[in-house]
Amino acid sequence: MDQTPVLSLSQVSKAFGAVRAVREVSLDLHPGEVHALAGENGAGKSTLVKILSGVHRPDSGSVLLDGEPVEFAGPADAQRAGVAVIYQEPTLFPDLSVMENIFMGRQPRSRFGIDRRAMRAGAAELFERLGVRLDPGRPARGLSIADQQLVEIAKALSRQARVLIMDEPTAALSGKEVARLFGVAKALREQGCALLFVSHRLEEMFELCRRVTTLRDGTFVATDLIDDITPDDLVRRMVGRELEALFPKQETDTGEVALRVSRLTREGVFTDVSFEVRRGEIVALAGLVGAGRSEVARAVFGIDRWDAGSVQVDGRRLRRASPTAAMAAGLALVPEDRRQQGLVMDLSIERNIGLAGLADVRKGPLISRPAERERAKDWAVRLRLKFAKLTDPVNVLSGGNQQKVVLAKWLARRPSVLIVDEPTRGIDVGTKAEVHRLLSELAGNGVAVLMISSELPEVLGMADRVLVMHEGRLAAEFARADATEESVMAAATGRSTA
Amino acid sequence: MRIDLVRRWEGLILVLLAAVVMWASLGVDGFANGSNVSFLLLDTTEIALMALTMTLVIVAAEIDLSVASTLGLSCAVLGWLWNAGLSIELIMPICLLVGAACGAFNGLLVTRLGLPSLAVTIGTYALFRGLAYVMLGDQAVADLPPAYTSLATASIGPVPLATVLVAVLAAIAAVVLHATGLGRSIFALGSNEEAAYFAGVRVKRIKFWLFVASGVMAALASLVYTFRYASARADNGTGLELAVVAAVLLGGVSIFGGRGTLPGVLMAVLLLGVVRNALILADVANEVLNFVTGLLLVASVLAPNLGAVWRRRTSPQLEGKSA
Amino acid sequence: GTTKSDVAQQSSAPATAAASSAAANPNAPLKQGLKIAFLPKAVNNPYFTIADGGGIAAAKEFGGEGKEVGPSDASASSQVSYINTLTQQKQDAIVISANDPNAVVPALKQAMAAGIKVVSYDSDTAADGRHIFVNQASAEDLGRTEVQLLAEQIGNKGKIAVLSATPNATNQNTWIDFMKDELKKPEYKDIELVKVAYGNDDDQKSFTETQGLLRSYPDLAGIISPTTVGIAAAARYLSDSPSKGKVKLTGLGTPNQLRKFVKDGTIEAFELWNPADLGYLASYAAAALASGQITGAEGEKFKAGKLGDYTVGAKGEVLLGKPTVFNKENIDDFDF
Amino acid sequence: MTTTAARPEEGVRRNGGRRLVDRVARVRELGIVVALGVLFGVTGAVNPSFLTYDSLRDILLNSAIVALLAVGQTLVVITRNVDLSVSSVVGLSAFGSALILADYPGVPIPVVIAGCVALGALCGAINGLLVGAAKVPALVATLGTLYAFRGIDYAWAGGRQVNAADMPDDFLALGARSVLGVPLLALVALAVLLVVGWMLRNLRSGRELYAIGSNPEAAVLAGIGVRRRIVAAFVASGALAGLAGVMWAARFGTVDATVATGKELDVIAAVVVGGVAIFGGSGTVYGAALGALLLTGITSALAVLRVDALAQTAINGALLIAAIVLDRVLALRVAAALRRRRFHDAH
Ligand SMILES: Nc1ncnc2c1ncn2[C@@H]1O[C@H](COP(=O)(O)OP(=O)(O)OP(=O)(O)O)[C@@H](O)[C@H]1O
Ligand SMILES: Nc1ncnc2c1ncn2[C@@H]1O[C@H](COP(=O)(O)OP(=O)(O)OP(=O)(O)O)[C@@H](O)[C@H]1O
Ligand SMILES: [Mg+2]
Ligand SMILES: [Mg+2]
Repeated sequence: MDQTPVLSLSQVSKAFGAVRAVREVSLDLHPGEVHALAGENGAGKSTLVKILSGVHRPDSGSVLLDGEPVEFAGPADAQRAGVAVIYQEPTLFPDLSVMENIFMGRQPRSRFGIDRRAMRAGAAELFERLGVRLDPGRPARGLSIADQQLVEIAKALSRQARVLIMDEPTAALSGKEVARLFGVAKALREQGCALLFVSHRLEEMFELCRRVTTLRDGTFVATDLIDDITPDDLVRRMVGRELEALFPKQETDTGEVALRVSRLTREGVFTDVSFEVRRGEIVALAGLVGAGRSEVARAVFGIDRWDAGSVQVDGRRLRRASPTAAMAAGLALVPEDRRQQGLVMDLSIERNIGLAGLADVRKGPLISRPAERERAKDWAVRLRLKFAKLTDPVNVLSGGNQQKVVLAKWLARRPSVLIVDEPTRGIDVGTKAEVHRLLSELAGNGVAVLMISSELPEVLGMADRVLVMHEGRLAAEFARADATEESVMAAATGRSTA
Repeated sequence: MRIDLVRRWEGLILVLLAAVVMWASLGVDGFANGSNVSFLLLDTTEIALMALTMTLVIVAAEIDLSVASTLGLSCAVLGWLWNAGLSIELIMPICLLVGAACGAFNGLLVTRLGLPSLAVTIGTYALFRGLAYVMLGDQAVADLPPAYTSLATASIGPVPLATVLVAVLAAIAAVVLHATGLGRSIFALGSNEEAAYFAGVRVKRIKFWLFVASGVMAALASLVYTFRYASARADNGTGLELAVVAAVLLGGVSIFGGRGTLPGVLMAVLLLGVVRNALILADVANEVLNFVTGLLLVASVLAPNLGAVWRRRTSPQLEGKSA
Repeated sequence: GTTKSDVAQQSSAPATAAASSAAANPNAPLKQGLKIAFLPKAVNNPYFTIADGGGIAAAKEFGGEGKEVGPSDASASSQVSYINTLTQQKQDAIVISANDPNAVVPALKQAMAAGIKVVSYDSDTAADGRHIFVNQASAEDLGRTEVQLLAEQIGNKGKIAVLSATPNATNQNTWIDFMKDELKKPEYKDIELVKVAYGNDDDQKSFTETQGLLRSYPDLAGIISPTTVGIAAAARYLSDSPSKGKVKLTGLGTPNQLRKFVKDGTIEAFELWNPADLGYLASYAAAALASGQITGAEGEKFKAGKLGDYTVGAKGEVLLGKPTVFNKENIDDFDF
Repeated sequence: MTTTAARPEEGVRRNGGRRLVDRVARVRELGIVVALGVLFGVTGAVNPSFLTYDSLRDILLNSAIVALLAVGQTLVVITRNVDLSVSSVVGLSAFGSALILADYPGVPIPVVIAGCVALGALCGAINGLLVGAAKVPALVATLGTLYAFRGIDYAWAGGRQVNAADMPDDFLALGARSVLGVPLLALVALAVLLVVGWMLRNLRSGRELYAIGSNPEAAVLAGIGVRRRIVAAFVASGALAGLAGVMWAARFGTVDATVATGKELDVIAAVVVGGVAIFGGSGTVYGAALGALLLTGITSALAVLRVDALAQTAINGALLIAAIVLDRVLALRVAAALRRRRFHDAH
């Protein structure tokens, strides 16, 4: 395959202030090929994506379209050139219908303006291809992260682009949707489309891609044919060192019940959910996207009101709908949507980390700044956060590093019951191992951990027990020994009940 | 980076203030003398008082357009009760309670029903003023106790007592906003309410009390106003809300919440007061005064932004919420 | 605590506040180069533009220097800012039409303490806030003559309404009180005052209020609008409504504003003093005060240029004279 | 449950869902229509003269100008901005048109109207550039121009008042004339309303305004010319304010520099009552226009019902709050309904 690449980068660099996000990186995207982009959090993957899509202009180096240098003045230019992008963070219009989100700016037209019928049909057809069941007419507000991601994918597909760039499209998806997406991606590849695929899930890269380019700290490491390397090679390229085992959960002695949820019901969302988590135990909550896992977590933590049932922490009943009460009882929740729920983007790293524990850094009525900084620094170092200054606003951090800030915020409180909702979404392999080690260490120290995850290997590797939800109800419970990919998936899709 | 920008902004206001004061002292007859300075300070009292709480409210990403009407209602209550023969020492706390009730009404509508405060307070802007008219009608209550009316205009040297009150309350508000957990929480919830809620910030409670504080402050301002002008009327303070909001925005508080400082706001209040006073002294026509106020407002936000626009021109990037 | 009755007792003692510090010297010449500032309710109000124009012209006549300053919103607090700056500027006299008779008093007292003479015109302040009030027409005259004008037009019978400015306007309310008093007379027993509406001296509000009046009282016979803004708006509304000529309209207005409606029959007659003369007289009164000819005590006399001699009445009032009635016959003789 | 098995019944449910959503969307405006019905019904029952032709004509005339402004304001509010300067633009345009007509009687009326619309558009362009290009928050920018434009107006007027008598009768007739019994001004407002309403719903550019207001950052990524659209929205709002200014002059005849002072809050109130989200992204011009009609209707009704003048402001405020509370309660109901529907519809 030595025809000219459709789109390529030649020796591009980009700096944000003092941060040199990308340094002299080159990349070729060929038609009919899926190219993978690998690297740790903050390695510069999304920055490259944004250069390709016209969001950023490179400080030096050039973007080549069909071998000719081009300058994209903005995303509109890149789109006109046939580049479609799925960004790392969903970029939907919450007030508009799903179909309008997909076709914004390119709505089908009839003589009397926008042809809504054609638009609905178009959206339905795209959803069909992706195996998504969504009403094209419903507003995008209230869609789960996964559904948002699926709409993003539909949006990119609808452009029928020559180049399709996907920045961690699968981070929020579970196996079923990923399989569908890959089916579609492969079909596009056959049609001669050039694809760029960013992911932290190695197995996905090996399944889909032909070539992989690795970045480390903003610099180019290598481009390899995927068949020539092993996953371990790839990790070594990304991280520059050997990694410990990914799922290091050791058996620990479990103590008494720390979190007891009984017959919890929130009308129309989940029904009759009962379970316990003991000290020292990691319990995973698995299920398909939209099964209601996040909602259970939200209700337990007091974000949403529940209609019936009760939540007890260390034997004491929690008040409804009060995160403050939950926190006082020793509960912590790392939410799934870090941008909306986890972080205050305009505030600095240290203030974000300090936000959930203001009481801990107080001197009398006043906040002690040194104490606040010390605490933030401590946790930033422990989680290997990649940052320039603690006073930088978190929105300049890469996605994975933002996730670490959320973790730091809650771990700094030293909770006795920790609920983590997709804790490793968008986190690179190295850090993922770190997070897993951390969770298991916490469990070892007697913290009760409830982990919601859509990544089956993570669920199976980490959990002492696996709870599976289906359509708002607990469908099954497996001990560690009985949990297999098949049994969990069967329960999650409602094919079997335990 | 953004933090620097904010600092630069306050620097800008400070430089501007210094420049205007210099110009006025040298070039405008009658500006730089004790009684004028005293009057100038006194004249900014009500706006400064209401701007203190307005700053907190706007940092929390809300707005209270009903402050001037709350002031009016409190004046009306004062006049009405005074006519009814109550003692002034009893009336004053009642007025503060009325202010608190007005604020609580706004706060309930905003927090319990989740209504946008802009809409709610446009409604209560009419409602409170209307209630003031119902209470006091066209009466002007002027026979207020001289002990209090003279207290309101009294001063220590060139510094009016009312300014001392402002200074004390400003210090308290600044400490609360910039050095306490409550202040941190206000910034956080103003910037991302959902994330703040997830972090255990009592979003609704804080907002509710901010509105109450705003109401109480408006009532306090009404006391100063009434005694200063020795006249309690239902239309007292009409139109002040825009002046208060203008001062807060000029002070560098982001209308989207989550950003701003109290010293900046106080400097802005002073800047607007000085400009107004100096221009009137210099016999500049009123229309020019309006024009200058508007220009100042736009220019103060525009100046730091122009730099950013220039930078953006040389490298297009994602344009987020602007400062 | 301090209650209303306490204050009433205290303040009854020092009643005679402002005036008569020095004795008047009726023969003192008018000083040259007097600085006289006119402070209307709001600048950009055409009525005050005319009145203050008259005052400034008078100042020129006697070798003084007049200027008009003021807020663009008719509020007491902004007027106070201006009074204070005028005090700083050491004007010789301030001529003011008060937005709030009481709120401006503390500031005016400070001005008087600084040696500045204060004349109120058009809308008075509390008596201790000024030396002289130049009254455009006695409230009693205005109130009563307007009822008489309307009564004649409607044949002493029917429902009438008043369209006033703001509910707080002192002068308006005094006039309305006199109208009500006049209506008690036996010859007006068939006239019923059904409503006092308020147009807030806002053109559109007055317009809507007129509509409202005609809707709620379809058998309305006449409207009195003792405000220039109100009468113009009401005339505009009536002139293209079916009630034109049937519902009689009178009140206070300027000839230029209402000429069209007098000619097309919407209005039979209305009245007003000459605002330019009002400013003119106030200007002379201020000069007389500043020159020591008068102090504001009852009975003092001064000369007001082309308007002739005036005498200070009770409570420091100087009366401009009787209002002029304008109708089809004489309206073309006036241009203001 | 496999996907294929679900498909037939799914279609039915989706239809049901769609109908619910549609109905809900219409209900937002329906609420105001109901409120209008109650207002007219009650007032008419107490005082039948409220429902006479003349009275209705007056209400239409009065609301025409506010409705026009509300339409322009909606365009801006949808993009998550706000235009506080409209009242000053109306003042400027009203005085400008009156002055030209009075001092230069030879200038044809259409030219004056076009000039005022252009003047308004210019003011709008200044706002738009400040907000769209220079990134000054709209509330700050337009609060600033609110003062600045009014300042220019005052300086221009210099205390002068233009009276009906000074203006040509042809012009004043525009404010009073009716076509087929409907006042001309109301027809103009209606035409503008329908055109803008159609554009917002059926043109890509219209939909892009909603997109911008719904998520400005995503709009940039979607390749929408955000800057251009925002400027356009402000220009449109300014131009409509310019038109409203001329209409004001024609309708009221007496014009000075203070025309329409403080009207901006009325306009925003109308927009909010009309169900336009103050944070952008949703709402229709029809709602806004109905909101304007409701608010003017309330004012007229209070006058007709012989409500004490002093109580009118308070009642106005209370009704305004009642309207937004009602709207909110309705929206909450809908949200709850959507929640319950979830497992039937999507998953
Ligand atoms: N707008 C910005 N301003 C300042 N720094 C930025 C900005 N965007 C990215 N960076 C910095 O550039 C570096 C690369 O970020 P990028 O988002 O490209 O990482 P990534 O490889 O996509 O990581 P992840 O896997 O976590 O998504 C990071 O250090 C990040 O902090
Ligand atoms: N059809 C729907 N209508 C309204 N809101 C919905 C709908 N589907 C999801 N949501 C909202 O989306 C949010 C997240 O729900 P989500 O589907 O993610 O649950 P989940 O089972 O945890 O799935 P995931 O595993 O992807 O986190 C919740 O706030 C929920 O109310
Ligand atoms: Mg990334
Ligand atoms: Mg979830």
